[in-house]
Amino acid sequence: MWMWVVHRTTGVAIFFFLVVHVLDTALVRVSPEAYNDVIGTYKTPIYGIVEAGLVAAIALHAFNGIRIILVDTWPWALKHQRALVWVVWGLFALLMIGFLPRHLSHVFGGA
Amino acid sequence: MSTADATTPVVEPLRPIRSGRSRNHAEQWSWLFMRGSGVLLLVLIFTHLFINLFSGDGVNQIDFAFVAGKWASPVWKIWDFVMLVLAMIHGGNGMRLLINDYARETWMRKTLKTLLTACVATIVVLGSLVIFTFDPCPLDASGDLLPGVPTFCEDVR
Amino acid sequence: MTEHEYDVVIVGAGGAGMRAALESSQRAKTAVLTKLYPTRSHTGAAQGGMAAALANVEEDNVEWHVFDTIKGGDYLVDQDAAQILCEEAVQAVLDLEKMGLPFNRTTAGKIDQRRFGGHTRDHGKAAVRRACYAADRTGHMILQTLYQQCIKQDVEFFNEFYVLDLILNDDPQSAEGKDVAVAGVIAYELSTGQIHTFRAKSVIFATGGAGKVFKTTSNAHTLTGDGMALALRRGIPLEDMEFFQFHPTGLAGLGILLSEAARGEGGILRNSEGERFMERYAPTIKDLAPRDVVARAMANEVREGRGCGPNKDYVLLDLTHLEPAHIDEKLPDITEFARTYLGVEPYTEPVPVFPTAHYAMGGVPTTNNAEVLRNNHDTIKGLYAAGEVACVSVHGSNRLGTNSLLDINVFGRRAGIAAAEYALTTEGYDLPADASALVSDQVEKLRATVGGGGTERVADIRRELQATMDRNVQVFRTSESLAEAHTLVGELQARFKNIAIHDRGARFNTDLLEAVELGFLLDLAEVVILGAEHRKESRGGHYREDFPTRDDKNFMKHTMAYKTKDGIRLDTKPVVVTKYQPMERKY
Amino acid sequence: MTATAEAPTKAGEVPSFDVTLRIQRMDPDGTPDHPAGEEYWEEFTLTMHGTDRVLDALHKIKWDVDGSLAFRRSCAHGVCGSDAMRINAKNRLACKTLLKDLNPKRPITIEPIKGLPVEKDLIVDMEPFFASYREIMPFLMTSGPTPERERLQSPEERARFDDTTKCIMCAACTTSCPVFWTDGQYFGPQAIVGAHRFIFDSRDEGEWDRLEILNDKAGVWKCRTAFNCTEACPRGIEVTKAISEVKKALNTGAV
Ligand SMILES: Cc1cc2nc3c(=O)[nH]c(=O)nc-3n(C[C@H](O)[C@H](O)[C@H](O)COP(=O)(O)OP(=O)(O)OC[C@H]3O[C@@H](n4cnc5c(N)ncnc54)[C@H](O)[C@@H]3O)c2cc1C
Ligand code: HEM
Ligand code: SF4
Ligand code: F3S
Ligand code: FES
Repeated sequence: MWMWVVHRTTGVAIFFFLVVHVLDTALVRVSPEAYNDVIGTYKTPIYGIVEAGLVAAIALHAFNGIRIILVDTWPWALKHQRALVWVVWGLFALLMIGFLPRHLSHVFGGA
Repeated sequence: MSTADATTPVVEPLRPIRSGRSRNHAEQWSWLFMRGSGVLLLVLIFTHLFINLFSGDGVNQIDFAFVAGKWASPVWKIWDFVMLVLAMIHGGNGMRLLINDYARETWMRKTLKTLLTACVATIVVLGSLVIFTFDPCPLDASGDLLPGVPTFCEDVR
Repeated sequence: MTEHEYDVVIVGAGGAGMRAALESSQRAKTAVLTKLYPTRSHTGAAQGGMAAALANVEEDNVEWHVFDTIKGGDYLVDQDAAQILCEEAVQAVLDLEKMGLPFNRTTAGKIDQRRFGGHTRDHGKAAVRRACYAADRTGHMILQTLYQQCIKQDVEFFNEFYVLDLILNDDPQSAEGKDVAVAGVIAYELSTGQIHTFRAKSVIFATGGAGKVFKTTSNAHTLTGDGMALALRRGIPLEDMEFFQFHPTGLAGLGILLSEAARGEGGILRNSEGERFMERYAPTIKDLAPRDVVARAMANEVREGRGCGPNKDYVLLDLTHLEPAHIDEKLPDITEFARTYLGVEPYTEPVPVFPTAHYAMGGVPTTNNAEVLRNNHDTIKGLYAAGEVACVSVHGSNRLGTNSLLDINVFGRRAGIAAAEYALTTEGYDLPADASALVSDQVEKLRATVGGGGTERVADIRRELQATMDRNVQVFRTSESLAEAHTLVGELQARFKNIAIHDRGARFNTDLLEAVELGFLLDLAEVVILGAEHRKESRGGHYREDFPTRDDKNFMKHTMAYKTKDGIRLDTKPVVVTKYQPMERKY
Repeated sequence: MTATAEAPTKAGEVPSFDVTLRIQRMDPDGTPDHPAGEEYWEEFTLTMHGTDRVLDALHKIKWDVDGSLAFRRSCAHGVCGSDAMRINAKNRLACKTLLKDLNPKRPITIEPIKGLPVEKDLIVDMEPFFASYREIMPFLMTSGPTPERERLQSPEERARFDDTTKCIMCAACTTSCPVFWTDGQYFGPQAIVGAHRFIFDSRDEGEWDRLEILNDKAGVWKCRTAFNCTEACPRGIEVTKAISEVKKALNTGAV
């Protein structure tokens, strides 16, 4: 049940982010400056953290999405779905451990 | 009484389907699509994120020139286009499921779904336009390159 | 008050009620009134199986089944009825299979069968595989299957309607030969507190058993003998109520049943010395002797100090020599009961068991077509009874395991057909203007006790009643114990007049209904005790320590109990003997 | 509330302890303190024994403290499906839940099952639940002449749907499903279990009628594999697995 809540919330979060993301990317059609201005704000620490959150959301949603697909199609996965929940969190943790330091160093170090 | 020996009358078979609800398999397609697009999106988005945020200089490298550089190649144009369309339909369909679940009154449902469709359509159209009409070397009114364009524009000129 | 009119009204939606409904609703306008949602009926608790001489796995025939039924009932069985039961058994099982019941199967794909207590080949030579089963939830599957068929046929149910009165056109104790007929029933709707009258040309009682007169019982909280008590109060006799079956293997202290199938599949009873004591009591079929024999043996072991546990008050059911896989396949539910409720793992530990009140052999007397008798000869026109509430009598003084699921199907079907066919031939009788007076009066009086002067609590009286019955009227009975019970029940009946309930509300007033049900239990307990006091012999489920042998000369007859203005009057009814003269009962 | 183990118990005597039940109540007729229809919590502290179940505690309240407490029950050993309720935020049968397994040191919360209209205290309106069951045509459908003897079925064919025949219609699954909570439209897991029992019965020929019904908007595709149903089922039925087998049958066109 909790994975369902997580999946739902992350799905909605990503959706709204995507809308905004397409809109801002659309600015490349307006002018490079406008785009760079907006993108510039992505590089501030606050946005850096939001961005990290986004990656986290996508990662969770994606891994759990895969878990759902497996559970729906593969009897073994259905039987071991509880274990798979931990695998999802494990993969997620691994990914974040790989990604976060690097990303945050970009965000806080580089800018 | 010999009534107990009477044979049991045959029961008329029922109408094959009692439920008066619609059934055009839409939900099945939606379900299958969510899974299919999910798998594709996994590949598309992770690569996208890897290239944009992880490889090279991470988030700091992103600027107009970076985008222009990527979209110089048709591979990335197609890539981003597919990703855009799939993600919007996947996400849009996901949002539709949510609306079905939570909006109980019909008018609410209708309104939200209209809004959602409009939103998804706009984003898909806008996004596709941007990708396919993208000009990596836009000029200002005077005919000069705008600031911030990638360096290769100089060569092109 | 709401008024309804039907051709047939069936009271009860257990196996008997729904089997009747399937027949009746095809022929006449039928309503099923039930105090529980149909799928909650206690038929669903039945585990072991349903007997029928299908001969799917070994040689068997109807005659052997008839003999076993009669002998099992210690010759108090009406033999013509037993003949019908066993002859129609095969079709009854096949009918259920065709309705979709998922019986366990043999490798050849046929309905599988297993051994059960008292069912033998060739008149007692050895145990025979006669019980058709679906794991250890045969009753559950019967109830589900019948309910599903009722859905298919759009049977009209009135769920959570408590029938609280039966209306006849005349006094059933009036002179023989006179026409007495049914007019309808009065019901109380739980969800609203409203009273409904149902005018009906035929009424079928299928309200199940009365196990709650005892404390330790395998029966549901809702098995309060409503149908029997209602009939009794309206002047209809009850037959053979002193015969109550105590099932040997109830979970010790709880009474939850572990099916005889556990022994059918090879389980063994042991005392504190680890001895397989049934070898002493029934050398031929040992643990698969009929229930009265095994229950008495167990109680005797405990009395003689060979009980187990800290209080030496139970014996052990040993399944540890069986393969866990076999247990899982054949007895999954009951082993889970042992785990859940006693924390015992049946694969490795024996399970504590002790006899538990299980089945009322007696009930409302009926003919073989389920018509209710108002004396030894006359039926009440339009009134039928089937299932545990009825006494046909196919079980005599002791019912064989798996014969009750059979009974509800065979006689449920007969009742449904007979009731509908009768309804089509008559106009019925109008309900009197004040038909519901008794019920509304009863309900209003009880409501008025809320916050009133009453000092007695329903639960206290019920607890005392059940404790008395367990102490004095259980497996062993004596004139002293029965006399004690008699006095106590009399006192409880007096105290019952002074009860107070808590809930004045109209909707879902279960407090009020528990009080009504206690009234039923008290009435029935009195009949049970009186019958037992009067029957100075031991036969089947009724064992008098002061009269330990069967006395065919004086007591080879049914007891008939009538409620009159001056209390209960006992009478007798001859037993129908066709082929089998009483013999000594040895296993 | 703290549990106080009572003075040394005699051998063989079941230890007793104090336990607090926190029950969500609602009286449709109203009480002096609570207007009709108001939902409120009431606490009861009782002395209970190690072998007692939640149902025993409810009975103790009803019989000795407050007779107006309303709940359904019948068999008292987990086979009739009357007494599914939300105990410590999980759907269970009161008669199958031992108090000692619930950590009696903390108050035990008891609420009616969610997603069906509450009628009084722990009693809910079961009609919508049974209506869904009726809608999936839960009865054997066959064609052709009826055989004289039984229809044959191998033990393997029988085993295919054994799990879903165990259902006692307690509604613990359906009322634990988050999709059912959001949307009364969903048939709910029990109806799918009920359909599964026939779809995979080798004797049945109505499987496509039922599958069509479940292919509907309110059908199996609403299931988001939340697994609450499987966790709630007191009969240990693998509900999500049954649902997934139905989905597979729809997707592959093979039963
Ligand atoms: C634990 C257990 C295991 C058993 N195992 C076996 C077995 O293996 N084999 C076998 O043959 N037999 C077995 N039996 C016996 C058998 O199951 C029962 O005798 C039989 O199921 C009774 O069925 P019924 O239809 O008469 O009553 P029930 O199934 O008890 O139904 C009674 C119905 O009457 C309704 N009702 C009652 N009072 C009222 C009222 N006042 N107003 C309206 N409705 C009312 C109830 O709602 C219910 O629907 C077992 C019994 C128990 C308790
Ligand atoms: C990265 C790869 C992705 C995968 C593997 C994936 C997978 C899935 C799957 C399998 C479902 C169906 C869940 C179900 O039926 O129970 C789903 C639902 C959903 N997805 Fe994705 N998805 C991905 C990306 C996205 C993106 C980019 C968005 C946003 C635009 C999104 C938004 C949603 C939403 C809103 C839902 C509905 C959730 C619900 O109904 O509970 N997903 N996803
Ligand atoms: S599937 Fe399980 S939880 Fe659901 S109704 Fe059936 S028995 Fe209850
Ligand atoms: S809880 Fe609900 S979402 Fe599916 S797995 Fe069970 S039906
Ligand atoms: S009372 Fe029957 S399931 Fe709990």
